[in-house]
Amino acid sequence: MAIYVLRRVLNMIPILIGVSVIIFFVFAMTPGDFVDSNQKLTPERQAELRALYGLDKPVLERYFIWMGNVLQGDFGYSMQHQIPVTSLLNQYLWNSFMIAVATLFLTWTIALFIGVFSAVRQHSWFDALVTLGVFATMSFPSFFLGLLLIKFFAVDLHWLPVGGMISTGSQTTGWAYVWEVAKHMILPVIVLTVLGVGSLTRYFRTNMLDVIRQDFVRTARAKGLKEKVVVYKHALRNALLPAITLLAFELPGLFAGAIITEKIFNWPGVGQIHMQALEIRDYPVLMGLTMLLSMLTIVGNLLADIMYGVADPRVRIK
Amino acid sequence: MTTMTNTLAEIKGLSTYFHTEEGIVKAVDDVSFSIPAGRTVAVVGESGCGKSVTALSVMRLVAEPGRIEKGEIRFGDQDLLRLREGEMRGLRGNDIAMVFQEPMSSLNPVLTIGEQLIEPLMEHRLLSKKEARAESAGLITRVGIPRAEEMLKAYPHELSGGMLQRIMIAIALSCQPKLLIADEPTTALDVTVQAQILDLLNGIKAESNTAILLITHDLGVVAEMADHVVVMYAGKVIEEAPVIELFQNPRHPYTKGLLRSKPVIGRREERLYSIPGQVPQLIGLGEACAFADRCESCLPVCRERRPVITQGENGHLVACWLYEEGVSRDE
Amino acid sequence: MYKGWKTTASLLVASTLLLSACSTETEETATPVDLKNSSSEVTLASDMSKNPEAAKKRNDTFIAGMSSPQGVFNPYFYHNGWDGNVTSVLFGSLVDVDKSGKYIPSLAEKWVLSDNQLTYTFTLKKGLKFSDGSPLTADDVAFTLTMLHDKTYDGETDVSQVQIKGGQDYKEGKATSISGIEVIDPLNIKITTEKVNALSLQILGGPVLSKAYYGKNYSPGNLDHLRTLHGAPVGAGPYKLEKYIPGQEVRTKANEHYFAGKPAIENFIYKVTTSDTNLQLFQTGETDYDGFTANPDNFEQLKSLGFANINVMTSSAYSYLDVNHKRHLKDKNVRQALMYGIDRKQIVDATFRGYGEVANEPISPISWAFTPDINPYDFNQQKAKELLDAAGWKAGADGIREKDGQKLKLTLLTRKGNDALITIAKQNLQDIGIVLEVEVMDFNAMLDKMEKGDYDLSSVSTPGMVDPAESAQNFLSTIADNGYNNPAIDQLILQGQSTLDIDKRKPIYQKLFKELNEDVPSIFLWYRKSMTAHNGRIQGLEPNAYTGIIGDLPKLKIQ
Amino acid sequence: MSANAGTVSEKNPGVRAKSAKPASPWAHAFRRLRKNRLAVTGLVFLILMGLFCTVGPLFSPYVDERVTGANFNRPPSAQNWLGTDNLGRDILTRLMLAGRISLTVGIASMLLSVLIGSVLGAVAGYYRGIVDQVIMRFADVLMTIPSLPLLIIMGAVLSDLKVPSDYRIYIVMLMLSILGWPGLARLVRSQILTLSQREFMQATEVLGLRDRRKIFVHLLPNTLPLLIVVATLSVAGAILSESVLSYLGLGVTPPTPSWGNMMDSANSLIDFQKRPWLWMPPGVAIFATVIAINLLGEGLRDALDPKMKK
Repeated sequence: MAIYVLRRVLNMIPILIGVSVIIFFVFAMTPGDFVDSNQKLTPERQAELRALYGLDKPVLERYFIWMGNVLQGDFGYSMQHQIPVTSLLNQYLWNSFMIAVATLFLTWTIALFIGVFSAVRQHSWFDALVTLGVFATMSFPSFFLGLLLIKFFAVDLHWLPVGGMISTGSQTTGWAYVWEVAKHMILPVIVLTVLGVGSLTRYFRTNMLDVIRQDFVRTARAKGLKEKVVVYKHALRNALLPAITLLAFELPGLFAGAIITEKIFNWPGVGQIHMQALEIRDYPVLMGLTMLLSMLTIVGNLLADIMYGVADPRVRIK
Repeated sequence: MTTMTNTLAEIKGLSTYFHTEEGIVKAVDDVSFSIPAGRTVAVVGESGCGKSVTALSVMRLVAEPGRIEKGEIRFGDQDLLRLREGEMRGLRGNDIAMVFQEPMSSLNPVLTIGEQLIEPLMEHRLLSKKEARAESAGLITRVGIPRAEEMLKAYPHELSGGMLQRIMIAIALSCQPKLLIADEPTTALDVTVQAQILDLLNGIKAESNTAILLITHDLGVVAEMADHVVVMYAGKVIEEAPVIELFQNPRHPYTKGLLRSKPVIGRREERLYSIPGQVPQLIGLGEACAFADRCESCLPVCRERRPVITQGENGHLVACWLYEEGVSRDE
Repeated sequence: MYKGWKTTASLLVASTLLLSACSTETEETATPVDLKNSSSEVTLASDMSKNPEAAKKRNDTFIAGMSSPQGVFNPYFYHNGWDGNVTSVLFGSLVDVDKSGKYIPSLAEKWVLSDNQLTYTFTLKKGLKFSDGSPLTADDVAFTLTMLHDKTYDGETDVSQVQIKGGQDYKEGKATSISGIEVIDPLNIKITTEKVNALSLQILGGPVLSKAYYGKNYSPGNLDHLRTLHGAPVGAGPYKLEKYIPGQEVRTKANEHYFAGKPAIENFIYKVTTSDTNLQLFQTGETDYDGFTANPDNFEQLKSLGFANINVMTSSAYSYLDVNHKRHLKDKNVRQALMYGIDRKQIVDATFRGYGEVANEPISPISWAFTPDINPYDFNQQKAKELLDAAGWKAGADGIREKDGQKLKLTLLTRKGNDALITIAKQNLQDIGIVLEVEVMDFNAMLDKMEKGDYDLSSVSTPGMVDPAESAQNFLSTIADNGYNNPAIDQLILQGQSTLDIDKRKPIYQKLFKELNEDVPSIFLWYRKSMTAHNGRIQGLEPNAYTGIIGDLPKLKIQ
Repeated sequence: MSANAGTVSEKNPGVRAKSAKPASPWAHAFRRLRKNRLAVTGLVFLILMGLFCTVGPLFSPYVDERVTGANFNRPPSAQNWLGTDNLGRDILTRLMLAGRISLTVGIASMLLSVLIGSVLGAVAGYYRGIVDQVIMRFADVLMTIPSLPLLIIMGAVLSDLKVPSDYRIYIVMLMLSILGWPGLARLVRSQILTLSQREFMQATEVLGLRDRRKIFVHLLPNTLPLLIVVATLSVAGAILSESVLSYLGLGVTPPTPSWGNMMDSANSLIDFQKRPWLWMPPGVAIFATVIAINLLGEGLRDALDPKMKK
């Protein structure tokens, strides 16, 4: 087991290098650069700025410069924010993370219960309603959902804030601060949960349906176990196995930010930074963030494989 | 049934139908027989004849779209079909236990043998986890598996089919059931292992006076195990008799066919006999005897009306026009 | 594919973001807005009793909405216009612009221009102080201008346009100071330039950085220390930075050292808002001021609030189709044919529903240089056809015009959200025998394609512009990279830049714009309106296309 | 005594061969599918939707209508059954025209990505070892490449190649499917890993079946429930993401409509509240299509699923 993990971790190094090469070249090939985005500049000044930013060098040379710096722990300076990429990401990453964790928890819990429940009662009204609901959330623009919630809870009822992470000009600290942030989180988390819960519910339902028809579930019933134990201990554990793979996909998602929701709710997350950086071709930020997400993807996949081995005795890694 | 005084369970007029898109499948149609305490009753028939569904009906574990339509299953002084689900659950695994056909898939792959073994002990006998573990080690030894402690920690995929079936039996025995239902317990196993499992079941019956409802298509198994035999065809009981009576004196043409298709050591035949035709579709069975199309001694009446099961001598019951008085045998 | 689906979904999200960021929605029930000669139209609050509690309670704080500050609070280093807004609150300039786009003294008491228009002498007001209490002197101005010449300076201010004497030598390391910058005494500074340029005053009279603060440890070629101070600005503006919360708000406090006296409102906060919900934030009283997409829906909504003062004004920018003069469109007749042949009025009405008007010259009607005396190019397809015929493009068998065996096919580059333009222009041009191929793309990709010259038309807008020279110089053959080259126009542009006297410049620009209107170097499209609203309890605020709210900020009061 | 002898059931080949018609599994599946009312409803709906989009516009008086910007945002009326959009165009007509693109794009890209993902996932999960390593590490790399810049580049390349704008969407969807397989492949792989431990696979081992048969006949059909979920969800995803692509110059360009960009053009709370006819028709079309595909998919699963045969 330890050797397996070690081998996989070592495997990650060439993959990361490969990924960094591909990503760097992808960004380098993207038409337009940072200097282009300012229309006011004269061509001479543009050339001067390209030289200052090193954008005039050949791509290969730029890559090695970048790689060299990364190896020394330097991910470069954000061109538009004028601060190191790491501190920029640090400012925004955790805000997205907070929302993502809350959403992840809610999505999985709700999807699990609804999915299992509608599988256990396949063909019931509840099941049909859930199915319709799932597809409705998929066809309903999330953008409207956010606006509707704001209109209802913030504008009409005044229960929750319209957006942001704290009340403007607020000076709260300690628990009052936590409470304030929590209040601001509610609506975006609801939107993201509604968006995510549909497909996941569908997924759990399918897995559960598959498992519940299997012989060992009948055995469990024949033992006279309570239905709860049959469903949640015997069936669910098996139905959850394939979900491990899904969970691993969530890891990069935790840090990637949700662009539209962050925008509607003025949430200071990393999604918007990412989008801006792409629009304006702020390469150091793009590279830094993308590499972070790549690494998380690879780690997530590794974790999935390991967790899968732990959870399913049949494919346990020897 | 004359010799049976102490009836443990009695099935009366049991009908279990499957409501499918194609129509209603009468998998079990008006089936009645009884199980004496401490004896083995075998239900035989081709696959699809309704014998497994009968067993599941007794457990009340018929899965959708199947439904028990009518009838009565008396167990002791209660009718199982009238119990509330909670009460029924209290009987399952406790007074009535069941062993299934596929040991490989009948155990939960992600739980250890130990976890699966202690569950009924804790549920029905209200043992603590520790007590249950100790008890289950004993059970494992009892079903003839050495190194019980190690076994408790093993996962199902690490064990062979025969071992798993022993574990299944151990689970079934854990609460000393009065009735053990064994649904084709040896079909999926190697020949040598089959014999061991049958021996084990026989031993249990002898030791603890447990009645066994044995579901099988294998007449060899029947001969070895059963005290009493119920033959089912197309959802109905067509013949019922004590085992020796049945083997010596089969009456229904179907039973006769079954016995003819069984090879006998020492007799050489060009090819094994097989009953012509196949099991009829269970949807939209008409008024005719379901076996009429395959029957070598089919009468005109067989295609018009269905025979009723009637009591004969030596505790022998049969549902066939051939044994009805006043039926014209002319073609 | 689960993941695949998710990524495409977030892609979707991205587009909606961008779409609404640059959307040009169109609405019904056009409100009667007088399009002619109305630089700003004000609708006053009708019922202040509807003012939400949240706003009423806030008696010493003014909250304005803005899109996305990025924390670079240095007027010479920011890359984002919103940071620019913040710095103009924090930093004082020698020269400001008034509501008609003319220069007025601010930190400077006055400036004197030599007769040859090359030397500027600025006299500072007495007793100026930075927000940290340190004095502001001519040395600080000199430092600011010197810093802009540093060879590692990578901001967006292009000081080389001014051509300060000795500036290039300093940049190249041939001199340790700039000979053209001469500090006479703490209140007076003289700057000598080598070329007359009407735009110079904007740069020379810009925001002043403190030499003591920003110039510490400065040596030529080393701006490292200065770069660390973007988050902790010191300026001489009406407010000073209290706290910047990334992605959320920029808090400022009244600057007691401000030359015109400490502003009456103690706190001024820029809050991050988006066009999706800024109306809701304003409605609940969480903001006091914001800009909104100008359309009848938003106007009605704001009006119904009762407590909003609404300002609708024509922007100082204009939109146009950039023309590639190296292909089919090098022929003036064809360009004029496009002006006549595309129903621009219909496009503008469909896009803005009353909140935009057709442009026929490259300057906003609110500018002093605007001339109404030009050809309006009213929609006339007959005229367009005649012009095309005259240019030698004759209709072929399939109805598409051809010349020398080439079909008249034009490629239009555009960003998403220009449906009316694309749809109507395409069918108009088809009617006169021109095929319009439309390509929708991401902005930077579009600029890249324009740089390579692989296009015929490209839909763009100018940024907001103060001086007509900013607009005019885009048509200068040495600057325009679309191949436009007209010596007569070049001469007029240079002439307009070479004097600073508005009375002299006005006829020059009017002539220039008339010529440009005739020559059609680009297909002029429209001027759009912008709409802002502020809570009626804020007194004294008259937002303006040139100065926004910043001009009024120091003298605002809360009722 | 030999327990193998004396059986009555299917183990005696003589019984079977005489009577059972050798129906192919596909014919059998089709028969079952036909009997599933919901699945047939789904199929019929999809066919009707296809007809609606292809034939429908022939009956519309608005197909060649000139856009003037007048009569915009009108609610449904006798002239415009579903109202008009922000440029005064008939929404019903646009809905039909849009369906041509959205349906093609949605279903085609779903089929392709499911095909690639499931085959590669199954191969990786079945062979394990080196094959698995190569496929999955390749998938890891693919999954980490950000799609937006890639799409922008693709847009530039297609633009340089002078591919007509309206065809780009198909090429791009193809590329997206080709790039989108890793997620699905991982899911299928993990299912295959579990499945290959189940008893029926051990049976195939004994029978000495060829690998190809084992993978495609025995393993993949068992992942069908999962594939159907993913497939239906991805149809919706593809239809919606088309509108995103047009932002990057990769989707259809206006004035050509698609369901995605029709929904996209209603983008404020006021549109949402006051003008439901702008976004409801495409929303409902997507919703109904996804449901129909799902019903059909579940029907297919039941028809093909070996476990359901009793």
